[in-house]
Amino acid sequence: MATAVETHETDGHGDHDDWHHKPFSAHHFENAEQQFDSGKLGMWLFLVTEVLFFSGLFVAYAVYRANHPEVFIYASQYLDKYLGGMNTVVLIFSSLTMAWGVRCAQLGQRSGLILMLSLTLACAALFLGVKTFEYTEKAHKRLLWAGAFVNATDINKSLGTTKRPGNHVFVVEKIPKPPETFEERMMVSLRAIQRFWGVSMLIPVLLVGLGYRFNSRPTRTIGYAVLLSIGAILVGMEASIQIHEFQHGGAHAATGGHDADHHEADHQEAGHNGEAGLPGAHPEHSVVAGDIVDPMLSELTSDAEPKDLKSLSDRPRNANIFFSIYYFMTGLHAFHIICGMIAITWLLVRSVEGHFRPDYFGPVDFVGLYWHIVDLIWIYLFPLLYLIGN
Amino acid sequence: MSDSHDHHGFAHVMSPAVLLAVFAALIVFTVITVLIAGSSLIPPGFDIYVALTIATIKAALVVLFFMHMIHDKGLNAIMFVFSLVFVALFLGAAISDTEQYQHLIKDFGQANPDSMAK
Amino acid sequence: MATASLPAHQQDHASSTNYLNCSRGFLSWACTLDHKRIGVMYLIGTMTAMFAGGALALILRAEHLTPQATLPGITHDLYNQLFTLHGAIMVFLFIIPSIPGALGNFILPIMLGAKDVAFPRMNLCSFYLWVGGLIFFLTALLTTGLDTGWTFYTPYSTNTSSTSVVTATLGAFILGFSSIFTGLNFIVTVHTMRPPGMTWFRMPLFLWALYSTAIIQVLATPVLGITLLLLAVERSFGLGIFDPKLGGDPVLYQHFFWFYSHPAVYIMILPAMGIISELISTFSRKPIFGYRFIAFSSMAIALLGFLVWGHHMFTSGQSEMVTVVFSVLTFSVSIPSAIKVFNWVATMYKGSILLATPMCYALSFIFLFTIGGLTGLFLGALATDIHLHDTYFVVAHFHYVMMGGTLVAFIGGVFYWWPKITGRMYNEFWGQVSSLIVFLSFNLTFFPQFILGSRGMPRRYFNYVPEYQTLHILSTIGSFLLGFGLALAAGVLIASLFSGRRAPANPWGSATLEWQCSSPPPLSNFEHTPSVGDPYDMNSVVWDAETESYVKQQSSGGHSHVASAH
Amino acid sequence: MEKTLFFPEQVSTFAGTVDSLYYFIFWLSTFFFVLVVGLMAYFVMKYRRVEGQTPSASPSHNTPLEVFWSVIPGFLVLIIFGWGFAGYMDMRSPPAETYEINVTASMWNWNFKYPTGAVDNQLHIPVNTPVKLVMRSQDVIHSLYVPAFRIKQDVVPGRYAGMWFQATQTGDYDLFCAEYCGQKHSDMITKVVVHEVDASALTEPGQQTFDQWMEIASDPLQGGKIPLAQAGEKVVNMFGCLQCHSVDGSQKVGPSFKGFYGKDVAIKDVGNVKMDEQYIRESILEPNAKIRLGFEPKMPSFKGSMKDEWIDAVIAYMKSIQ
Repeated sequence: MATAVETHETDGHGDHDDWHHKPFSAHHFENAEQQFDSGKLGMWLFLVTEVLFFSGLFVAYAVYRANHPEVFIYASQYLDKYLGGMNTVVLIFSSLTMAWGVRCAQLGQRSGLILMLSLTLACAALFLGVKTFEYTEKAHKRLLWAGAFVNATDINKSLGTTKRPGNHVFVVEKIPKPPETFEERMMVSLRAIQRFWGVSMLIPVLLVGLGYRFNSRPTRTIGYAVLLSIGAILVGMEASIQIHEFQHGGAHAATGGHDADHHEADHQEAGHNGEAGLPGAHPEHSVVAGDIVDPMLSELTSDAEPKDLKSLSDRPRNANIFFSIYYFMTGLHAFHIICGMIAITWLLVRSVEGHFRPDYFGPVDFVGLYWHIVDLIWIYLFPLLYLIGN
Repeated sequence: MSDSHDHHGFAHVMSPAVLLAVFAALIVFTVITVLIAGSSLIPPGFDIYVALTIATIKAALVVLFFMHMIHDKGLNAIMFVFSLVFVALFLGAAISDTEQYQHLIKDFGQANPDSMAK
Repeated sequence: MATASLPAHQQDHASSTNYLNCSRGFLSWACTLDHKRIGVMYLIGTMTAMFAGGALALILRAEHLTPQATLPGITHDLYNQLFTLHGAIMVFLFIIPSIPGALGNFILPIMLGAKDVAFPRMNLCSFYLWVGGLIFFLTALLTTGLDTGWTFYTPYSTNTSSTSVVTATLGAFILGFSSIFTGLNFIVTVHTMRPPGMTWFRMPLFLWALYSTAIIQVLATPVLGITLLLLAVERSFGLGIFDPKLGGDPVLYQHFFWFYSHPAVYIMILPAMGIISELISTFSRKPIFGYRFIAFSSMAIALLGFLVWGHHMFTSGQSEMVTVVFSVLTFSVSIPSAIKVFNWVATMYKGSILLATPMCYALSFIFLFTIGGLTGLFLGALATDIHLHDTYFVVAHFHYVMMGGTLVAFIGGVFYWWPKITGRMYNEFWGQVSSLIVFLSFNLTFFPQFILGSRGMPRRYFNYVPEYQTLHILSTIGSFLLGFGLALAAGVLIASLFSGRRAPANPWGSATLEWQCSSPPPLSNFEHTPSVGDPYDMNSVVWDAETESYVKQQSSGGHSHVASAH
Repeated sequence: MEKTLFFPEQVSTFAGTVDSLYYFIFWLSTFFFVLVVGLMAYFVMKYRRVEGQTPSASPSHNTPLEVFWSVIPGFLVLIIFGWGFAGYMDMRSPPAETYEINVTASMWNWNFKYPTGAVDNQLHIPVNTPVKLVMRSQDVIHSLYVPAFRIKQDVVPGRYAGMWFQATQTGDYDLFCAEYCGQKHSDMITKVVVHEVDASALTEPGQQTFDQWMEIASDPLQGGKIPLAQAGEKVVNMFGCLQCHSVDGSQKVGPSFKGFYGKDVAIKDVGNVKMDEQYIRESILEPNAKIRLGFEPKMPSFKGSMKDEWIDAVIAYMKSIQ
């Protein structure tokens, strides 16, 4: 071998020793910058795959909207643009905290990073909480995807098994109505989940205690971090419940105002959760109890102001395609939020442990990029789904 | 090599002022887009274009500042923009095709109203 | 990192340790982060999948000996499941992962002069996703089978089929992510891990091909993911996007599906073309002719491949205007492919051609791929495609491209890099015999299918009209010979593990970097930093009788990396 | 035109265009194939490696040459495209006056309905007359393919599909389903029968003109001139019932017609039901209303296409093959 080569090798070893004594440095990279650049390029490429992954849904949306604009104008009025707008603000705020968190990580501000990540996590939980109430309300009104109006037994079968009988039999039959107290049950389960989360706080508390008892710093820090994550999620959840109750409690005052009209039926129900269980006690159910053929029709029979409700003859063919697209797009987006929450929790644990330093903050940056792309998708979903028609 | 030992030598740090300004702009655009949706300011049929334009401005702000693209390596930006080109291709072909054969589906639906779900 | 933490310089004195014997035990393989071991696991996995898919193909061919049911027990249903699984296994489990996953993983970092791919954990994850996809497919196979064809066309797949569509769909979904991870890793590795001196235009053409492939994998595969997810949800809950009875559009499904699956054809063929560029150059002892044209044609194919998916839908009810546009775009892809073929042939001009086994496979490739490519012209032209679409002509065409092209190149590549991977030389004579049998029997199998197709024999037929029988019999005879030829090739390779002589570092005289490390390579790939030079400068390697190997010549200016690094 | 090595006989006006384009591409491809493989073989022989002899230098690239062989194929494929485009537009542009036939594809049967109300599971068309098919599918995607006509069109459920052609010679030709459609895809084969229009041109006994065939097909009962059971057998054949039902007691996709009438059988979710006139009529019009145990609900409805008196004939036929 030529001497030039060996000289170079010696140089290389110098770097290596320096480089490989640092924590979190991977052996096959030459230095921190190469590791960071590789990670960043990898993350951007992953975002590219995310964009193309979602593109399928945007194409489906565009194709159906271009060909059936009336479906979108008709069906989107069942979405609450103020709830959607609020969720948009929540996500944008979480983007800000995430971007700020990256800044903190770059500057080595440990407590700032922890605060920012906790805020981001809380916003994510708040977003999902609001989404849960939106879904609940729609499920209650049976504003569902197209196939949900196929023979109900067919749906049940398909839920339980991958097999389906021959051809669809498109006889719209009696769909078993969700229990009258559906929403109440939802609230009960949400509270139960909250309690569960609350109780699960004992585990990190225990970890912290053990950490002090046995003077184990990692145990202590992990405990604190998990405690923080659970706390942040709890705060977000509680906020969404408060928003829901505020919206439904306070709407009676706002008569004839903004979009309260198509919520009318729901307000009443929320206001009288106790009696709503009785068939006949509610105008919506008095007519259609048991055998709703067309869920969107149910609104017609309520005492909501008819001027904003379309009659059956106005209802475009295949209007439920809109809800198919709505559930799939927002559902997949929500799944990405959940993945992001897991990643942020992981970051919280590591930042409490103090892993991130000005020369090693890649993971915060990469999760941040992911979180922003999730925000970005919502920025498009919001006007496309909630703000249609004039 | 030597750069990497400087503080944050391989990535730009966003200043709080920029972050807050971008956040404020995003909120303002969100409020605008909600307020003008459904208003009579926009001629019918144009609402989607207005909404998408605002969304694109918001998206650009997020990508450029929150995602640091404005200070990032050109390669990363190229990769990302490249993906949008392919989305456009996919979208364009699918829409232009389905629009052209749509009459066959509509005619069929009118002639055979029972064949499809309501 | 545990298995790979030994710094390179500590191994200088231990050249007998290599990536194969540096650690032992099942876990040292199952948890390895070493790209070479992952490549070997991929090699074993994809080869197994190939023989499984091939066995199904032989049953299908035997069934066609007579126009009606031939084999006892093979019914309409079973036949439909067999051809579906043959297609699905060959596409998703073999052809797409084979060259990038097995040879790409093993060769790419070494050829580039890197220690590993950029994300070794993701690389291992990619392999396990492949295994996961395999398990889903096996589940589908062992439960109710799958009878939709590998394309899962709606509404048959969503409403009517009573087979394990969702299981298989999820399997393909998972395999999609396996493919994305490999592609993502390769792009980042090529961009950020090139050592000093390895400029873009010093990259061997196999790397250009893998890089182009990776672009398709990253851009197209997510669309397959969302399509299959939509399909699974459509089937399970009745989403209505693709189901005409709920207001959906089955033609839209075909757009979604082919937006991925046409570029996927180039995921299959581009790496194969990369292998051929290496083989032709090495065994002609000539720099590749028109390096830049070949490199750019790989990129061109990768990008143009996205513009032509509609040519799978000329008869599907796609609108006339879009059909015409896709037809004209389709022809654009033929140009870069033609450039490659011409350049390969020109490389051989005035060369010093050695008909070693890999070269025999490479020449077969040129022969078969030329037929495969040229028959694409019949299918790109609208008037003829209307007649030929969904007939055996199409079957013959894509087997010429994918099997005559990709599979033959893959085997050629395995023979070529076998000494590097295993450290053993195979038996040259029997290797050549296998290539001859594969070449002849391949043509016997698939050439008659062109005639069957243009005479009107539709594909995916269990029973057929008796006038087609003679050609079917020829094809079936060919297929069994082909199976024998491939088994012989596998036998030659496996036998070398037990009786092959020890391989030198550079048995072929190639100038690319992977031949500068020992065979098999050490754990960290290079005991000495390789000297990066022109990858096709054959004059820089000379035969060294003492080591019975080619060695890098000292005075040929090969150390230019030092100059270019500063 | 007789059958050739590559093609079935040419029976439509499109066939000539398709075949000549095919042969153009074929000879062009052959030229390039021989060029590439010939040069390859020549180089292999001429430049075989001789040990110890280094190859003489040769250019590593030649840009004009490479541009040349990139551009020439470009022009050639444009010619191919233009030719194919012209042929395709012919196939997609039916003349103003066509004879229109409605086609319904279902698993695994073709059903052709003529303007006179006649129905058949074979496609009968007049020679030298432009014919337009308006096609629909009842279940999955099928594809109507007549190799002798060189035409093919997918039939997608939920929409109309159209195609036209003009047959140039009489005879029986294969009609295939070319898009995979499930279990018996390969049995979804029927015939196109091209009839003479002019009675004086009939050459062989037993041949019918299109009108003669139509007269019989429009009225399988032949005005009551033949026994009802015999008419029923005709109806059963017309509608392709035997694709899924046997008349010899063997089980196909659906129950056999033999030994069927008047028996009690178990019905899914209902119990035992007697197989009487009422049941048969219902099964033809609303096939999924009562599904026999052990069978899948796969039968398409014949409401609107099978006339009432034809159903009576089918029932009479079933009674006759007890």
